[in-house]
Amino acid sequence: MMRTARFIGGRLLGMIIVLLVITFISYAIFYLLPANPAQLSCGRPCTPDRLATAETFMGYDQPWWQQFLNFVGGIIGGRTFGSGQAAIHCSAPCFGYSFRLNAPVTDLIWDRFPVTLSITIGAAVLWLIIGVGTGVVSALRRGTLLDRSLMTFSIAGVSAPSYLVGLLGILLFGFTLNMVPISGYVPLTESPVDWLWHLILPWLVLAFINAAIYTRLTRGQMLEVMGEDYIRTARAKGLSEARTIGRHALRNVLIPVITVFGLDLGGLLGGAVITEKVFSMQGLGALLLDAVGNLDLQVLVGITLFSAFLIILANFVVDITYGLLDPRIKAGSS
Amino acid sequence: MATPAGIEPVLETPHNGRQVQRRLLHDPAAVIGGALVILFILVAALAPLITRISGHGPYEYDLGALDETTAPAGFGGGISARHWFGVEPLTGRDLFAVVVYGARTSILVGVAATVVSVALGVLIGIVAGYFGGWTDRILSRTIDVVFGFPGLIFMIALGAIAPPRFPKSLLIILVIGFFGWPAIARVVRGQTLALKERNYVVASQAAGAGAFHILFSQLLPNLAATIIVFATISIPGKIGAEAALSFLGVGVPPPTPAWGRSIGEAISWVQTDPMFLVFPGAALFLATLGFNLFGDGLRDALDPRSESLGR
Amino acid sequence: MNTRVTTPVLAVDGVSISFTAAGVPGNGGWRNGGWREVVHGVSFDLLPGRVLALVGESGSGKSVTAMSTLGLLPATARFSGSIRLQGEELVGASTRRLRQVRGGQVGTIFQEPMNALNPVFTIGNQIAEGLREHQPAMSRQQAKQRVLELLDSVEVRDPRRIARAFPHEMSGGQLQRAMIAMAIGNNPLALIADEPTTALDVTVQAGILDLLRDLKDRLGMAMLLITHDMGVVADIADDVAVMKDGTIVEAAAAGAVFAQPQSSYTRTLLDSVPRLAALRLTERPATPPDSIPVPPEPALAAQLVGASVVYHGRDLGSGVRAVDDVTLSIPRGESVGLVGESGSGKSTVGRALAGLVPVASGHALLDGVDLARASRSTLRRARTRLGIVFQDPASSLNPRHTIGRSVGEPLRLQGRHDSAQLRSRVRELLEAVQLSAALAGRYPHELSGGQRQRVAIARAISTNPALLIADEPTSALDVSVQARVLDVLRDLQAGLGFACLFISHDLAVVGEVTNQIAVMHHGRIVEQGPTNTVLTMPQQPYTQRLLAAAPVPDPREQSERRHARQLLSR
Amino acid sequence: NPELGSKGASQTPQSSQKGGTLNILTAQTEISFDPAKSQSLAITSLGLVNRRLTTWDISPDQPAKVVPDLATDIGKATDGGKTWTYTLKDGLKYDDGSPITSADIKYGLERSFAAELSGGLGYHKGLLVGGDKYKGPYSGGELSSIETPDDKTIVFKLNSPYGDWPWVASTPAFTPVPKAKDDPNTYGEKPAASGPYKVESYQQGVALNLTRNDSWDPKTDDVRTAGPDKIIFKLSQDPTVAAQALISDSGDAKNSFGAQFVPAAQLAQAQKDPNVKGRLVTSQPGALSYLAFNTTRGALKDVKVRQALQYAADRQAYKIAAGGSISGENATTLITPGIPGRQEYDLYPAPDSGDMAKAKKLLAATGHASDLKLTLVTSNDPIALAQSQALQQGFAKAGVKITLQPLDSNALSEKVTGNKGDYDLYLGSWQPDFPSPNGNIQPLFDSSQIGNGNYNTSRYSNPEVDKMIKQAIGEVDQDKAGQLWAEVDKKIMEDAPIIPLTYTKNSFLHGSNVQNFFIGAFPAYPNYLKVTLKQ
Ligand SMILES: Nc1ncnc2c1ncn2[C@@H]1O[C@H](COP(=O)(O)OP(=O)(O)OP(=O)(O)O)[C@@H](O)[C@H]1O
Ligand SMILES: Nc1ncnc2c1ncn2[C@@H]1O[C@H](COP(=O)(O)OP(=O)(O)OP(=O)(O)O)[C@@H](O)[C@H]1O
Ligand SMILES: [Mg+2]
Ligand SMILES: [Mg+2]
Ligand code: NI
Repeated sequence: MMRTARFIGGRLLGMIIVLLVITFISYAIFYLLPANPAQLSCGRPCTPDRLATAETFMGYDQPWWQQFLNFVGGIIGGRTFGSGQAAIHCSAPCFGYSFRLNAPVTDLIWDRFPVTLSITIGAAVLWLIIGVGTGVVSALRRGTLLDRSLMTFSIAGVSAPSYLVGLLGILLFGFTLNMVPISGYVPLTESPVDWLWHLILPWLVLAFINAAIYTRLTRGQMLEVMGEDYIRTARAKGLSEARTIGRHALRNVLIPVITVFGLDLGGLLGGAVITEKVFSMQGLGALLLDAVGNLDLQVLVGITLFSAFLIILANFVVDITYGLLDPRIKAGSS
Repeated sequence: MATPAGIEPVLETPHNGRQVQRRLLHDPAAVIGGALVILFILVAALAPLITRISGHGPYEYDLGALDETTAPAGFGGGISARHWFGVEPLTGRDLFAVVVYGARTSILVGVAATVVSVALGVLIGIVAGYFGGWTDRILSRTIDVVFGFPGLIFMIALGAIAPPRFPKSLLIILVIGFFGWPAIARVVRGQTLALKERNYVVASQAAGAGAFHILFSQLLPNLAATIIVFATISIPGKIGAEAALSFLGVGVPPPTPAWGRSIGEAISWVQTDPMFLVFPGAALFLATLGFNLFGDGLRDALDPRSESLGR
Repeated sequence: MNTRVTTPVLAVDGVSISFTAAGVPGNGGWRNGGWREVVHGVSFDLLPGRVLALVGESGSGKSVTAMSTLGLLPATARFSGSIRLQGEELVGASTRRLRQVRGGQVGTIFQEPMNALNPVFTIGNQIAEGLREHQPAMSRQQAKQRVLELLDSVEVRDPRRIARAFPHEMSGGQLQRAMIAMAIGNNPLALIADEPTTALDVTVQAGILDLLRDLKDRLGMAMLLITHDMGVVADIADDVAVMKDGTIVEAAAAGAVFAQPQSSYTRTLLDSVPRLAALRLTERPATPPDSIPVPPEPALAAQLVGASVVYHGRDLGSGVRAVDDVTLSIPRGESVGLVGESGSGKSTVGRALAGLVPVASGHALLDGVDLARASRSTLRRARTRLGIVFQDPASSLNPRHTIGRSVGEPLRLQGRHDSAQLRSRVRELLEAVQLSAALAGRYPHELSGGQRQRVAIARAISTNPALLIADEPTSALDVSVQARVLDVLRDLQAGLGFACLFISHDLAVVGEVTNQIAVMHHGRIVEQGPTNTVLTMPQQPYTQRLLAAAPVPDPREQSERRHARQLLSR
Repeated sequence: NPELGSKGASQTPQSSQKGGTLNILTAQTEISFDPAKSQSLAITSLGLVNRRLTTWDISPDQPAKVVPDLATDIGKATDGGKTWTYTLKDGLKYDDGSPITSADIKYGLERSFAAELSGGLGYHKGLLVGGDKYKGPYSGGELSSIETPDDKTIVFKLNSPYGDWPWVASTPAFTPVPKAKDDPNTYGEKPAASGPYKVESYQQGVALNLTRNDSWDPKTDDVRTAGPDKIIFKLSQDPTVAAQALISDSGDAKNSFGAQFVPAAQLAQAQKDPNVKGRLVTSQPGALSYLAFNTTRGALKDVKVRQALQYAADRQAYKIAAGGSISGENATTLITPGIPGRQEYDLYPAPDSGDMAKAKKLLAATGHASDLKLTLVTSNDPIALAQSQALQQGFAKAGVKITLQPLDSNALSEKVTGNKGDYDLYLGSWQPDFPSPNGNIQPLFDSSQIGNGNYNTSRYSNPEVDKMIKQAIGEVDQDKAGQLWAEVDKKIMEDAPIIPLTYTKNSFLHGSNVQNFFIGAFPAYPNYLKVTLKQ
């Protein structure tokens, strides 16, 4: 227990350091963006005086390292822009304040996160089930027509760009068959049926593409595990095929699958940029694309940090889960 | 996202070229993949020649091929003897030429970015794995950091930062390449860790070999198979990444043809002129498919474990 | 074969096994032809209460024959012949019936228990699974109880803990015992044991063999024991079948085989086995144990003085003290043997002498150079006076380099030869280890294990070393091959006069090639002296136990040793 | 019930049609109703909620007029155009029932000076006496050049005469803001409504809902008809998806219109489909789209080069890239059609697809026969890219090599309005903030408008022109002013700092239940204030 606690502590510390480095690098890179947020919000016509005032108010007149420190400080203790009645307060954790959208980045992220979460989780469940299922079947029927069809299908899936599949999906199911809505998102709280209805197509598209990867991964693992001695042992014990595969093989196959799954999920939760664009859904990805287009520095850094956090968190969770699934991996000795 | 699915170490497999070739030729999928790869590479290399035969360059406007609403006139987006794949709406440029030249962009960026990734990844992975200790710790953390970055955002943002004089294609190659190296670095590091414990490495060390000799003479040749397979398997991903950037409007600047951009533009025209989507879309799909099939076959051919794993 | 009246439990009759040449599934039928027969019409009977040992060198078809009796051949295999269990034909039986047999009437123990147990389930869980599969009426609680009984009957120390442990938390011996417990859980009529002790230390091996013998007697099982160790055969077998290239070349009662081997192959096999001199256990040590003979300042090739080596794990902290305060001298031209069980620190001593691991305290001197204090260039120079031969022939040659390149590498690193000189030197070296010079252009995988090991020796002596460290140079080889490699080594040493540190866990091998010997246990040297003395009159209890546990290929002598060992452990 | 044709046919508003929920589909991700931060036109979103001192009367086929909104007239000028006085109408109330006073208008203007609330249209800031020093009400007290002698009267004191002040008084900042309700952080989402609608809810990036403001008295308002009961702005709508939905005209789309230009593909589709063509509304030629030469860079400093390049513009390909003839008409002047005082002329006559031979000849004369390599910065949207490429291939025929640098909108405006000026060409379009030649010319060509976020993107500086602009601005007599502006127009084009390409026509789609959807002569946007739904 002590060991595990120490391990988790160490990992958490490592995560914080990695996050700090990422914050710093993002800040440095985005600082180089040819954007002067003050100029963009100066209004028309703009005079040098007004520009300077706006810069001071937003804190862009300070040296870059000071700005960076302010940013990090904001995450810990919140920030206030300006003073007096007109002051804008951004409470901790403040991942910046978007003057363009008049909102703290934290609020923006929380507004948009449910959309991305809905898209990602739904799709992830689908692709995990489909991917692992077909992978196992394919491995067990190795060399048969079924195996080869599934493999062909999956390599097609790996090769197809998500937006192409998305577009074809919209064209077929949305326009031609008029079965599902072509775009938009309805919150679960508003109408669960509409929520589901709007998400089906994105789920299917995202699942189709990702399932392919899992099919291949599962199949490869399955073939390897089926060649292991302990499978022979299980058979020599007189266990049925179903039990040999379902219990002895699958458990070992799932270990690497879960790893990749966690990382994929972490990556996608930070914004399914292309899916959101294709289906016009206002998730984190869309917010991000919008921020890039408008050089909204604060939002960019905020989201970058948030996605980095999710990715790193996913890594961490995967490591922990790994230890739970595989008794050989002791916490701390990975 | 950690490593492309199914990449497993291909360690020290005794193989020779002829054997691999024979195995590849026996795998119908790999043969189809290889044929597609060769086809697209040829198309990319010979683009000027091909368009000379087809009669139109990718930059030539043919406003006469459009109707008054600026959509291509005639059947199937203007398919005719003059324009084999029809024309682009709004410009009347020959879609065949655009697709052919698009192959140049895709293949060039895909391959070059892979080279960047692989070079960086192998160098960092091998150094981290071999030297271990603090070098490894620092490099591994670096790998974590790059993994933690939402790559796409940065690819988009860096496009805006770079000075206009800096060639955009080079920038895209570097950026895609840069965000691709951690995956291979991890694999190479892992294998190096395993390889350096091998007795022949220890023997070389004991015979007085320096680090340089061991890295390049002992380890690298044994990593070659992994690296080749990894490279082949990551090319389609890189082609996809370039297309995705072009699709999002931050790829190589127009008018240089790029499949992703054509697809992005074609979305809007899908109801009026579906062929505008079909041709570039099919090209992108087939090129990616070709590299995937071939890479898969290559891995199987190089990996003896892919055989005789039955029950 | 035998005129006994008892009916065989398992009768194997005319079994032939082939594999598809290309290794692709044959039943799909998309590529036909190319079958390679590896077992040709093998027949034998297993009789109740008797052990049949199936011996032969690696690849002769022992394992596949055993697997075929339970229908566990891979899909790439083709089978013909007949297998009868108490008269009932199993070939062509339904899957259901086969499943009843597997683990029910016939238990199996596999080689390498680490791989044969599923890493993600506990031992108890895996044993219980087999029980409940065959005795559906058994409740979970009963199964748990039975698991503890079984573990107890295979004599593991703390059955409760072992039942809850995962495979990786156990030692090889414990795992092997767990495997046995699993195999006998349903009181099988026959037990098939495929090299049950190969990966284990002799002391552990002796315990397992005792256990198997005891179980056989208690349960009256018939047993098929596969092994390539004639000592093991001498220890436990009632009958012996010798296999070569997929056929049985000789089958008889054990005593007969050892006394009068009929086939020439069996004779070579027996002759190749190195033998230990008869063991004389003194009641009490005649001389004090610390009388390590300090040679009167002979010229030393290498020396460890009070050396300790510590391996640090990932978390900085304690670490493993693999070598603890070891003092060992290797005089010029002498060969010193280093023995001890797995993990006792033998290889680490070798590494310390080569400067491949730093000593944490004490000194490691190579040719008079203190490795810990030497500059990089002195170190390099000192290392050129050193050759190493590694345990595993497969991993000691770079698979991407030709034999010639590997052998010439140490010379090239010195940079003192031009390429023509290098080539002729490589030729000389290959000939010195009795290999054809034509092999220089080949790659390691194109060579046999024995050839590879000789190449490794050629490389090690290429720089005319003052010291050769041979770390288990033959442990992965068949006995007949081992004998040749040892011959080569002995001849070379006689010719070139280098000093040699010979590391092995096989006492008999060490006995054959060294004149000094040191015995290691838990990182320490517990006994040291002239080989003859130590091997025949060991002073330390540990050495005595080690010696007594080593089986010798002679049933009569072996039963004496067993007796002596049982006395010792009392 | 006559529908609007594609030419924006005339139709009198039918105020009798009340009720329903109108959807406005927009690509915008955010809408702020804070008047200090807004650049919104008087006839679009803000106009529904906030009234200003004056406003625009836009009706089909009539030039835009500035008309009183809260005030009783468009302003009385005294002191030669330096003092402007307004009186408020009677019975004006906010949505909470409290009265609108002249002090609220003053306060609303004052807060537009605060750094916290920057970003809006600020023509008044430089004109009002003391405006250049004033820091807003939160830290700078009051602005004395705005006087409110009583609750109904408000007086503005200007630095110099300004004939277009009534137009300035129609900008968003002239909206009343009650001091008691002012929380600068949230006012944009919860403004005090003076118009016929108030904000019900707002979800950034998703939607904004407006409902009726019952305190609004139609008798005080001549320009708003307030037809629908509810108006929903659907934000972040992809223009293509929105247009496709409007074309299909099913469900909600029947009660919707698109606030974005119809993309070229859907424009083509709509023109071909007789069922849709009737719901496609196209404006008169309006905004000027132009190619600006950075007159401070390399060969472009040479007026001869700029003049030569005028002939190399392929306007035909350019127009097709934006959707064909429906997208605009060839432009030759700086003052756009529909603006009083415009005089038609063409200094560089050439065929539709350019006169490449002449361009080549003139270029050769300047010594740049084939060595011109220029970068063109352009917006990274499909239409602008298509247009840039059209120009690029035309220039290539004249031997000029152009490299495109597509930038996202903010990066682009940063680049062209910033101080560095590191670009050669810029493809832009200009829609004046108010319909006066002043709005056409001064922001684009006055040397005070170079850099610092301003729009003299050709970085054109001619002291003579500056002087003429100043004179024209100060002229209160509209006819005389028009004359002066026409002269400035020609004078500038002689120096050829830009190539006027087209006067763009904007097309919009609406659903079949949407009525009174029209576009006036200025601006080239639909008038939201009079849209109704078929009941
Ligand atoms: N799955 C397989 N596919 C193809 N050939 C195989 C397979 N398994 C075994 N063989 C071949 O069958 C022959 C006999 O192998 P087997 O494993 O029975 O040898 P063995 O006598 O048990 O050797 P060892 O002592 O090394 O275990 C060998 O030539 C081997 O290469
Ligand atoms: N690189 C290493 N890192 C950590 N511990 C090690 C390392 N190498 C060996 N050890 C440990 O040091 C001890 C001695 O190992 P060593 O390899 O010297 O044993 P050995 O006597 O050669 O055994 P074997 O007969 O199995 O080869 C063992 O407990 C082993 O686990
Ligand atoms: Mg075997
Ligand atoms: Mg060892
Ligand atoms: Ni604890």
